[in-house]
Amino acid sequence: MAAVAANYLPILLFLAVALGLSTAFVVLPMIASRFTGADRPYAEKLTEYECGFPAFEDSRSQFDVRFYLVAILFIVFDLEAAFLFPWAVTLKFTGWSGWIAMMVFLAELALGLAYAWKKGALEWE
Amino acid sequence: MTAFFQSHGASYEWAWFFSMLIGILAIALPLMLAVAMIIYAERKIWAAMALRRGPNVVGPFGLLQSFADGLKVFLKETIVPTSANKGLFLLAPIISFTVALIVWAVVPFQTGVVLANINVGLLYILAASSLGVYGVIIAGWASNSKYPFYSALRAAAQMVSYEVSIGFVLICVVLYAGTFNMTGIVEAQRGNIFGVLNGFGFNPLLFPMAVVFLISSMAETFRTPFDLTEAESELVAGFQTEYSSMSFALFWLGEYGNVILMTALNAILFWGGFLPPVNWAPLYVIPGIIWLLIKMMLFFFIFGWVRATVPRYRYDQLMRLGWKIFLPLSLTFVVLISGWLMLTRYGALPA
Amino acid sequence: MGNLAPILPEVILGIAAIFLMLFAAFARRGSSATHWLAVLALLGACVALAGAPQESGRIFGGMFAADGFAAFGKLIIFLSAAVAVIMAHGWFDREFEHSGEYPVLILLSAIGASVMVSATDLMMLYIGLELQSLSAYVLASYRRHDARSAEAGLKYFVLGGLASGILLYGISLLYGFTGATSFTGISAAFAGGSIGFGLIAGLAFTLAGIAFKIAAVPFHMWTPDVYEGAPTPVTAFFASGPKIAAVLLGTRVCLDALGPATDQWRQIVIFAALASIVLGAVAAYGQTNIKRLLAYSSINNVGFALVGLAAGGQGGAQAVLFYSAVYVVMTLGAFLCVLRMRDADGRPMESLSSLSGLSQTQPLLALALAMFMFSLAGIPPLFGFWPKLMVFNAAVDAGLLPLAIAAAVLTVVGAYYYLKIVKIMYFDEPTGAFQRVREPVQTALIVACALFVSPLGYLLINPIGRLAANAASIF
Amino acid sequence: MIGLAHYLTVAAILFVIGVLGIFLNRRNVILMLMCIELLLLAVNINLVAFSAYLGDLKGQVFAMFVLTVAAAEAAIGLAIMVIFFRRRGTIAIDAADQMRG
Amino acid sequence: MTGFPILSTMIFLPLFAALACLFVRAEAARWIALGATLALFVLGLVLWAGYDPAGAQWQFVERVSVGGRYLNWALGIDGIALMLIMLSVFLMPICIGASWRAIERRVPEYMAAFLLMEALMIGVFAAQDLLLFYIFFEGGLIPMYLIIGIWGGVERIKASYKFFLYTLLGSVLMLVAMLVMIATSGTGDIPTLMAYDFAPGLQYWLWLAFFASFAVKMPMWPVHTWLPDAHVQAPTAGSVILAGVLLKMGGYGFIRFSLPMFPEASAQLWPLVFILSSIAIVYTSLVALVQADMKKLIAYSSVAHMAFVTFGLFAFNRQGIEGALIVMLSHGLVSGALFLCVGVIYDRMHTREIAKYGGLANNMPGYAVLFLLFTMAAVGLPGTSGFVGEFLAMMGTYALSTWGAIFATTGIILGAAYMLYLYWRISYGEARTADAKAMTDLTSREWLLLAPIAAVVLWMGIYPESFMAPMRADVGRVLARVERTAPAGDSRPTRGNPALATAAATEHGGGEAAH
Repeated sequence: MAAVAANYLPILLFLAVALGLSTAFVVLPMIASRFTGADRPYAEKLTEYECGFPAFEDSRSQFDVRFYLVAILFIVFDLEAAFLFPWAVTLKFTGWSGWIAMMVFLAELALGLAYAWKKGALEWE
Repeated sequence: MTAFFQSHGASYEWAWFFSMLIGILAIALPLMLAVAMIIYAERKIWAAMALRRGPNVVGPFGLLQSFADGLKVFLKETIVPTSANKGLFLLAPIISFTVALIVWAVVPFQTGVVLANINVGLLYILAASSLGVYGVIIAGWASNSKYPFYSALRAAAQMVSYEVSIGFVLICVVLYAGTFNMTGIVEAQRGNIFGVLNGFGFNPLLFPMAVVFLISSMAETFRTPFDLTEAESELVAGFQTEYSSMSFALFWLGEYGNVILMTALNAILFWGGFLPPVNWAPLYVIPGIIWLLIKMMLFFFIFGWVRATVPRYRYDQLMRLGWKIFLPLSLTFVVLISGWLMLTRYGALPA
Repeated sequence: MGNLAPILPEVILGIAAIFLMLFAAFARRGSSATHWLAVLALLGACVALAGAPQESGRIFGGMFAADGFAAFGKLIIFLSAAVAVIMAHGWFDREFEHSGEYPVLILLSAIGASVMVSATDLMMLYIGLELQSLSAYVLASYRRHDARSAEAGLKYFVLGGLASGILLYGISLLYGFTGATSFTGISAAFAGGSIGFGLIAGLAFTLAGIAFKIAAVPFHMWTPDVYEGAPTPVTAFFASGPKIAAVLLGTRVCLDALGPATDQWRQIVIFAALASIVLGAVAAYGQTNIKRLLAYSSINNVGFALVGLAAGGQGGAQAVLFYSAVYVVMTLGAFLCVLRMRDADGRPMESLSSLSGLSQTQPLLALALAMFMFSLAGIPPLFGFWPKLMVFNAAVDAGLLPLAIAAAVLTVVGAYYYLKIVKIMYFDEPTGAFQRVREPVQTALIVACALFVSPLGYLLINPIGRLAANAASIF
Repeated sequence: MIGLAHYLTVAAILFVIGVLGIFLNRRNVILMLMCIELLLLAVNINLVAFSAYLGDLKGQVFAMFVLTVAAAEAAIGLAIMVIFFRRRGTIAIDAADQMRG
Repeated sequence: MTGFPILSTMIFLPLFAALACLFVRAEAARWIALGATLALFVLGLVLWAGYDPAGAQWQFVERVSVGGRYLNWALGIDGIALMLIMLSVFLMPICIGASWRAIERRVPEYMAAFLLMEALMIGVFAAQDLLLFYIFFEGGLIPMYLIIGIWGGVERIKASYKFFLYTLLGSVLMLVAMLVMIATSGTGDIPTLMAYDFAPGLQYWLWLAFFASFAVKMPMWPVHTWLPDAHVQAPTAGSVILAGVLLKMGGYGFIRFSLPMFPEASAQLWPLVFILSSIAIVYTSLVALVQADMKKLIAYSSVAHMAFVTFGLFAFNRQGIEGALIVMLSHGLVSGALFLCVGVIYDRMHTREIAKYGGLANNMPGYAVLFLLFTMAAVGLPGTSGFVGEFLAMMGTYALSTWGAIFATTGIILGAAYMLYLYWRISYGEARTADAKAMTDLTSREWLLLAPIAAVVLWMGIYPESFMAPMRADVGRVLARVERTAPAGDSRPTRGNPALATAAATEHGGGEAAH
């Protein structure tokens, strides 16, 4: 367990460094602008952008249900990959039965796709 | 390098720590530099294609243009809209950039030259790069403004749509390579075609996948023709609309960092990575990292070329391409490739 | 590849489900055909059940057992699924424009349920349970244009998700502390050592999760809302097939995997049983919606089945099986009658008051419904009495006399609201006639169910009893 | 060093947070979906930790299944939520009050 | 006996008739019901004729296995069951006749319910299997519930619920007890169980469980409250069946189960029975005295009469038990007849309030005569059936408990009071309302209904032996069973010659003097 985890330590370190770097990039200019005098906020400047007139409506109002549909489709299809990955590397051990089993699975997946296609779930318009 | 520090009296832990730190900086800093340079390069490419001259004022041939832009951005005021969720608003660019950086931890530049040689490197890349969508979504949400919000939604939908087919493409690669380890994948390409050509991309079974991957990687990085998220005519500047100063630049950095990563992945997964294109001893004289850089530049040129020439897709076309063409295609190829491998590599037909 | 004969029924259903899904999507107006094809597939699966090897029948490394116990459960599940499909035929045509997916979802849910009763491994258990539940969530919210259906789906989903979370947590603890996921392995671990806190917690969480699925108190709160909101044929299905699957699953888990820990789970089961009986009876008093009332009735009935489970052993299992079989017929019969409740425009009615004076407007329908009600209440000479008796008998045999007495006395409490329905139909003056419909198949089903619960049912004691005994012989 | 007990504790805490989230949150269905995911996450931590501790692969395979099913569940949950939203125009839990008794 | 399954026939015939009724019109249903019940009466006569009082204990035995070791279609009768079956089949055509015109609504269902009722009643008395008995016993609830609920009076719904739930509550305890018995003895065969010796500790609980059921059914104080409601609300024929037959099931249960199967417990618990019976007799008689509703009055009188049955049964001697049995038969006839009498005038005036009637002897002489006869039978006048039973039961009671006898006697006195008071208010004096005055005498149909009962009541009063004969052997068997535990009585009648007795008393200590 420890041996495997050791390989990931550099990544952890990298994450720390990257986080530090990017935080610095965000914070430093804020400090710098205090000194340069560039920091001059006023109410109009701090309103959200709306093509020149005051903003109206809730900006997080209802949005298209198709985005949900895409999310749902993604969850379903991407998760199949979770099964395919281990299968892909162990193909030589599982042999034909493993291959056939996965093909059955993929066939079901494909039929599901065909169904979704026919039902218009893949149409954007 | 650990040994070097140890010889100077550091304990193993500290020696390891310093060497790693150096390694990380050796990736991160050149990366930022590279971003600056490729922005310049890209502008030059576009200019050339449009028969313009491109940046040519700051420094010789305008070489320092990007640095001037960077400095200017750095000194600008950071505007946080009053209606925004302040914490999330500032967090979004951090996430974006951090994610773009950490993915590089497993990218091999040469045999053995990799920060973390983990056994599931490819999965790590897949996982870490998907996190990038959080930066976009959070930016769009936290801005509390219409255009960023719509842009974020589009970005998320687009990203996940293409991730599906990318997943299947990667499975094809893994099937062939038999490993998730990035170095292993590169090594598996050595002499893959009749012992001569290095690269899965030369394999007719995998070439279509290479093309799918190339196109998908453009979509993943919101590059033209898939830059629906920041379609100026519709969404102003997309999810970055409310951003300014370095927060804005961080998205930019992150985005180009991702572009570079994608070029690297294209090279590594399909075109032999740090291997020379032909499995011929003299070519190995040139260090692997050079080969990799050459391939990355080539791909970057393709990226730029496409951006300069291809018009933007409509959103429905984009979705159709992802779901109705790439997904079935990659699924088919998973079947074909695994079947082919079963027949040729892992034994004859079942008794 | 191994021998696939033991899962032949599931394979048949799976292929049928996929085929019908595509058929429903691509055929132009094949709603009726999909229904009948689904019924055909379910009957085919029943036939395949007979062909399946009856010896141990374990495949997938012992994770799946096609034994007599499973076959018994599957027969109930498949038949109730078939009835649920037949019921919906016509109902959705009137109610809802596209019903092609309905039989597909029922088939999938039936597969899940049948995997549940065959599971001899926690992993298989979970897969079956989820396959069944996921289809069920969709079924519950199948009428997309109906706010109550959507709400039912949402509630079912959230609480079902919570339930599977709890179940899984228990499973993970069981796995961690026994090192096994197979029932035999867990049983061996329980038998082997002292039963520590971790195991007890795992056992409790697992049973809680299963209790959720069978809607036993205190994990019943979703039932009334879901039963009321879901489309009526779906409710009928929920109350029959999947519920029985969950009960049998619970039986197998308790008797097989947790057999050596009987003392630990018995208290839990006894509590759940009595609480279900009481709550199912008491909470039903004020109900005005018949589906809601039947929901409480199902809670009440599950309580009685759990009394049999609490008894444990072969006798207990046999009682549970017998109870399940009869309960399903009674419930389906009741729902078939409920489906007949339509106003002049053919729209479904659900309020109890709309049954007023049914005995004068549609005497035979009223008679059938009255029989189902008396039978559910367990009043002899209707057949519903016998399974209750079996359950009490199992409890008595197991030395749980106080439990048997308590359960028996509580039947009286439950009888009250069953009588209420009879009272409304027979004693009250008619308010308005139902629309008469011509649905020969469904009428035949009602008649068949009514004959089953009539005293003629007693002739089936031996056949069903033999099947149940054979099924219970695995414990 | 981090041992089995630590993993179990973390999982238990996550689990409790998830359960409490489902019961206490009255505002938003999405939060409930997330709480359910949290439950499954806690379970997965448990399974993987036990798997590593026991040196037995079954736990990880199980975690894999849990993951997949969780995804399917999330998909269905989202779909149902959308239906609900279209009927009621809100996803507040308190809006789910058509049926009482 | 021949192989002809006469008992099964008697159960299935009314069932088929009931089914047939459901599918025909009102008039046809009436005739079907009448035909079926008469046919059953004939079958009953055949049964009685074929019964050999000196023969085996169980006759006409049939046995088919239905539910493994739990349930058998086992039928067979002894003398006691025979007489009760006779009572049922005798009353049934009369009930149908009584409902001929009184019931206008939903006649087919009504007739079907009655026929179903009859089948179940015969089943109860003929069942030789514990669970089969229970099924028949409980099954009776459904038709009665419907009869009260559909064709009953204003308060019918409450009454029907009360009837159903009270009775059910009592019975489920009995059910569990039955399961324990089966589990202990390994059989549900009643004849076998009647000879089986349960452990005394177990007997105690089993006895109580059975008692719970039978006491409600009987009904005994304080669980009798359903009865007045049910009687008042039920249609006339329903009341007749309820009082005539259903109440007898409790007594039948005591003599079939409690006494022979749990002799030790019976011996232990008889004081409980006696106390409850004493209270019942006095209390319900007093309540009956103040009733303004005729049916309610008769209902309370039923409770009181049933107390005689329990007194007699738990007296542990021949007189007591025989008396109890005769009371059961007699009360079945008499109370049924009384309800019919009430029905006769109810059909004319549509009220049961005593205060509305009066002076019926003037305009309805025939009715007054018959009513008087039945009143006298209820009071227990010698020469009527009531006398024989009550006298024997009291004798038996006295042998066991003086106090019990005292209360029983009080009951007789009070009974006379309320019955005669009732008769006086209804038949004598002047009619209180014009309607009452205008009422016409019995029609020929009503004569046809009441005359047979009157005949049997007199027959039983004058020559009870024809009813006692079939039961005598069975009473003997019950006595043999309880003999070993029979409690010693507190009343010790001495043989003549008081002088000797005094000497004996002084010799054996002054215990008796203390009394």
